[in-house]
Amino acid sequence: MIEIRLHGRGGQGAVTASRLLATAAFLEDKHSQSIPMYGTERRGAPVTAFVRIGEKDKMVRSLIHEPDYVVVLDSLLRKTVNITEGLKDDGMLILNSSVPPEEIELLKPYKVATVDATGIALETLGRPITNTAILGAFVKATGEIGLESVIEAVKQQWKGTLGEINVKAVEAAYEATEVGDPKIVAEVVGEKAPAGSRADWRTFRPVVDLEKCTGCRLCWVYCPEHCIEMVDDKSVIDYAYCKGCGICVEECPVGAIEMKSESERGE
Amino acid sequence: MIEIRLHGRGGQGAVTASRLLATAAFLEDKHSQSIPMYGTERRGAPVTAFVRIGEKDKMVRSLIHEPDYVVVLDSLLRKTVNITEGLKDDGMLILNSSVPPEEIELLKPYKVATVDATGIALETLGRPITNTAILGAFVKATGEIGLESVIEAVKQQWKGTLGEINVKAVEAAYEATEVGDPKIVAEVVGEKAPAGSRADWRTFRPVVDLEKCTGCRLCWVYCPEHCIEMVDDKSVIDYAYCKGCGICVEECPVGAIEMKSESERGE
Amino acid sequence: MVGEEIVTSGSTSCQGCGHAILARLAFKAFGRKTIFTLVPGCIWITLSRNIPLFSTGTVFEGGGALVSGITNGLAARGIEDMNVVAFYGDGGTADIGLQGLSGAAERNENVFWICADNQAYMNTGGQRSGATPKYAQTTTTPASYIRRGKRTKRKNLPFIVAAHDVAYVGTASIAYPSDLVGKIEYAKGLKGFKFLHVQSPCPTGWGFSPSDTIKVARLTVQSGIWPLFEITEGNDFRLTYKPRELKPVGEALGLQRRFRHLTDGESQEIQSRVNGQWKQLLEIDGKRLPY
Amino acid sequence: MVGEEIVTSGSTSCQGCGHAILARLAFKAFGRKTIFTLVPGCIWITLSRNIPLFSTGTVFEGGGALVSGITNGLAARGIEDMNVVAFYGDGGTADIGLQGLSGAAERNENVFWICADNQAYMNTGGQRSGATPKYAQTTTTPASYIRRGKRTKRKNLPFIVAAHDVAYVGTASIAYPSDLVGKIEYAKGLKGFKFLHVQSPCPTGWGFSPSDTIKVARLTVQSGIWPLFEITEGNDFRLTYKPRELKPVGEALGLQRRFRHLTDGESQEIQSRVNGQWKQLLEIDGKRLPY
Repeated sequence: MIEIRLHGRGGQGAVTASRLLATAAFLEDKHSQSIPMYGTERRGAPVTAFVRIGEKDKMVRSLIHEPDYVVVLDSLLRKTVNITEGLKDDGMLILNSSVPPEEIELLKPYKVATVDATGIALETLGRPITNTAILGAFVKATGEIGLESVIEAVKQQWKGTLGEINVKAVEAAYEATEVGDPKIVAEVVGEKAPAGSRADWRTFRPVVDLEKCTGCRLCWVYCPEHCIEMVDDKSVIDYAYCKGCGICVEECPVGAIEMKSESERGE
Repeated sequence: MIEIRLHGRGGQGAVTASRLLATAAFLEDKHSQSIPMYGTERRGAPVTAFVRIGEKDKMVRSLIHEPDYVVVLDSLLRKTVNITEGLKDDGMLILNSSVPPEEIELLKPYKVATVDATGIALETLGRPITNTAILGAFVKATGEIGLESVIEAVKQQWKGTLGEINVKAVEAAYEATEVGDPKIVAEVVGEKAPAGSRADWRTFRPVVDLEKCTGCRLCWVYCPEHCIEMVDDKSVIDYAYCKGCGICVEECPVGAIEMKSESERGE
Repeated sequence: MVGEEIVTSGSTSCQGCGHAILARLAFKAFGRKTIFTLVPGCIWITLSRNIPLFSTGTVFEGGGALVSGITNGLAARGIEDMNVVAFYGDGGTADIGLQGLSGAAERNENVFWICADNQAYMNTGGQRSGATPKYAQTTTTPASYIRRGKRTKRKNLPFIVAAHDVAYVGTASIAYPSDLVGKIEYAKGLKGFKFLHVQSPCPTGWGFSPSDTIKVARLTVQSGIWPLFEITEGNDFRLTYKPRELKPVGEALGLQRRFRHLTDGESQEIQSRVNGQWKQLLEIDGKRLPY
Repeated sequence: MVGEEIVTSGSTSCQGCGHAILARLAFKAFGRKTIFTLVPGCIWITLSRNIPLFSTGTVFEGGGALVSGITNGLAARGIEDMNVVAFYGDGGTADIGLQGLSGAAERNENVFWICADNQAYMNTGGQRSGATPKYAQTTTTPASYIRRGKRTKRKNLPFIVAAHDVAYVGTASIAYPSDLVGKIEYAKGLKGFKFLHVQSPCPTGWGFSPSDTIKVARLTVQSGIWPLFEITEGNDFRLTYKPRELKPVGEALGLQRRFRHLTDGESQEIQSRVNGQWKQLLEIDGKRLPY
C-alpha cells in the first residue's frame, strides 16, 4: 500500500488530482481511495487531499498521517505550509518548482522531484491550473502508476479539447521532471510576512505604472482587500495583503495597472 | 392535607375554580396548589383540574389520583366521565344537579352534595358558567374553607360588577346546597349514545319549528358539525352530534330555530 | 352548494368552531380524490378523526417538506389526478411553517396549501402568532393601561406568497361559502403552487358567542377587514367581493372580547388603515401586480 | 466615497470576493457606532476576523432572533445611537433564515438587515439556495442534456420583505458604490426594520475570473437582471438607476460558467422575463405599492 498527500490552493485542482490518481490506480485493477480534506475551499487558500492505493483487505478509512509521497501543486506554498510533516524517511517530495532538485532547501535528505508545472500549465492550458501537470511528474518520479493509466483517467474526466490539452500537460511534465537530492540546510527560511498576510495566495501581482496613474481612486474603491492606499494621489499596493485578484487591473480606466507573474521574481 | 378533583367542560371555568379555591386556602395561611390537567382545552369538551391544600412540608408535586373530594361543574358530565374514579371511600361528591342527593344514583355509598349551579349561574351571571356557584356548594358541604375566603378570592379575581355578581353566585349556591346519601344501584346507566357522540357537550339544544322552516338550507351550509340533514325540504337535527353552538339559530333567516335548555328535559 | 359531504360528524373541535365549517366546505370542493397533510394546531384536531381520506402529519416546521414529498412521490408513480392538500393553521403557515411554505412556493410544487387562520395558537391556549391582528389581546399580548394587545400588524400572507409568483393565491371566508368553494374548484385544476388563506373565527380565542361565528366572519368581510380577492397566474389581481360601501369596523370588533380594551383612537386607527388598504385594493382591482 | 475605513486587510475570503468589497463599503456607511451579527456562510468568513467592532454569531435559523435580542437589549438599556446590523448571506436570509427574518420584520424590529447575496451556499461547495437564479448550474442543480440547472426562479426577496410593510427595503450592487453607500446612510437613520439586498458576484461559484467581479456586477445591473430600487416607508417604490436602454442579458451571462450550458431559447426566455419585469418596474416607479 502507498499513501500520498497532495498540497495545493483552491483553484489549482488538488482534489481533482487526487481523484485522477485514484482513478488511474483503479484502471490498473488496484484498490484506491481519493480523500479530500473536509473544509471550506477558498480560491487561493491552502487545500489538502489524499490518495491511498493498495489491496482491498489492507485499506483503512482514515486520513493519511505518514505519507510515502507528498505532491505540491503550488510553487510558493512551502513557505507557509509544513509540507514534509509526517513524510516517511524514505519518502519523496514531488514539487511544482522551476529550479532543479539540488537547489531545493530541506532539513532532511528526502528524495525530491521538481517540474515547472505552472509554466507547463500556462503553456498547455493557458491557465495556472497545475493538477494534471503535477501528475505527469508523479508518474515519472515514482513509477507507481503507468503514464497510460493517468492519461486514460484524464480523458475520462474531460471529453474533447479539454481532455486533449490536459493530456499534453501530463506528457510535457512527464518529460520535464527531474529527480535528485535536495540541499540540506539547518533552517528553511520563508518570506517574513506580517500577521494575516495573504501574499502567498498570489500567482500574479498587480503592478502600478505611476506615470499613467491619474489618482482616480477607482482601484481603491473596488479593492476587496483594502490593500491600496493613495499616496501623493497615486495608487500604492500593499503586497503583504494583495491576493492578486486583478480587479484593480480590470477596473483601472487608463490601463495603469498590469498583472505580472510572481515566479518572474524567482524563488 | 386534602386533595380535590374538579370536572367541568371547556367554558365553564373549572381551571379558574381550582385557582380560586387554592387562593382562598392561601388567604387562610395554608399552602395550596392549583393544577390544571395539561391538554387542549376545547369549549364544551371535558376538562379536569386539581387542588391540593395542606402544610408546606407535606406537599408533593403530582396529579391527584385518590381525591378526598370530587367537584363536578356540569350536570350531564357524569354520563360520560367516571367521576368517582379513585375517590376515597369516605370521600364526598359535590355535584351540579337540580335533584336532591337522594336521587343521585351511585355504585358506592359516597356522601353527596347537590346544587343547581347552572340555574344559579344563569340567574346571577346570565351565563351557564358554573365555577363560582359550585365553590359555594363546596364550602357549605365540606367546611374545609371559609365562605369569606372564597368571596375574597373571587373579588381579587374580578373587579367591579363582575366580582359582585360572582359573589352572589357563591352565596346563592351556599344557601341552596343540600347534603345527603345517594341511591345505591347495581349499575349507573347513562344515555346510550353512538360512537363519537357529542350530545353531552350541550347545555342548550336547537329545536326547529318545522312549520316556519322554508328549507333554504342555510343552517345546513353553516353547521360545523354536519348534523343537519334536509328531510322533505325541512331541516332535521341529529342530536347525537349537535354540540349546541347555536349558529343555525343565528343564521336562520326566518327565526325557525330556537335554543332550549337541556336541563328542561330533566335528568 | 353541490359536492359530496366528505367530513363526518363527531369532531372534537369547539362549539361553533370556524375550522369545522371550513373543513366541510373545502372537502366538498376537493372531493374524494384528495390526500391531505397536517401539522399541529386546531385544524389537525378538526380534520384528523372524521375524514375518510388518506392523511398524514408532521411537525410544524415540516409541513412544506411533507406535502412536497407526497406530490413528488405521486408524480414519480405517474399519479396525476389527486389533489395534494396542505391543510395547516396560521402557526404552520405564517410562523413556524413559513420557511417550508416559502421553499415549496419557490419550487412551485404542485400542491394546494390552505391556511385555516384563527389568528393565534388557539390549540395551546391562544398565544399570538404572526397572523394575530394589531391590538388583539392574546395570552402573550395582554392588554392593560400600558400594553395594548399585539404591538404590530398581522403578516400580509397573501402578498408574501404572491411575491413568490405561484399558480394561485386567494383569500376566503367561511361566511361566503360559494366564493370559498368556487375558488378551490377553480384553482385545484391548476398545476403548481396554490394558496388559499381562509379566515376562521374562533369563539374561544376571540371571545364571542359560539353562535356568532358566521356573523363575525361576515362582518369582517363587509367592513373590509378581511377582503376577498384572488391573484391568478401572471399575478393578475381581482377583488371577488366589492360592497358598495364598507361597514364600520366597530361592528365586527365590538363582538370580540380580544378587542374589548380598544380606545376610540385605536378603533379609529384600525378604521383608517382598513380604509386606506381598501382604496389601494380597488385601485389595483383587475390589474397585474408589479412583480 | 467618504467614511472611515473600518474593515482591515487580511480576510480569508477568496480572491476577488464580492462580499469583501461589500463589507468595506457597508461599514464605511455604518461607521463605528455599529454592532453586527453573523450566521454561517461566506459573509461570516469575510467579516469575522478583521473588523474592530463588537459582533456575535449564531446558527442559521437564529439570525432573526439574535439581532432582535440585541436591539431590544440596547433599547432596554437606553442605548439608541447604535446601528444594529444583521449581515447574513442568502442562505441566512432567503432560506434557513427566512422565518427569523419574517418574524423580525413583522415585529418591525429596529435593525438593519443586509443580505450579502452570492446566490448559493458558496461556503460549503456551492449548493443551490432560494436566491439561485433559474438555469444556474450549482453542485445540487447540475446541467446536462435533460437537466438544465436550477428549475425555478430565485425568490423575489425585496418584495417578500416589502409585503411585511417595514421601514425600508432596497437593492444594491457592489458595482454602484455611491448608490449602495447612499442607501445605507439614508436608511440607517430610520427607526424600524431596514432591509438591503446586495448582489455579490462570486468568482468561485459563478465561474468567472476573480478580476471580473465588478464587471459582472455592473453588467447584471445594466442589463436589468439586478435592478436597483428602494421601497421607503408607506411602500413608495423608486428605481434608483434607470439606464436609457438595457444591455442584452447575454453579456452578463456569458461571463459566468454557471450559465455556459444555456441554449439560445433559454437565454431568450431570460431576456424576455427581464424585459417584462423591467417594464413593470418602470410602471410603478414613483408610485405606492398596493399593500
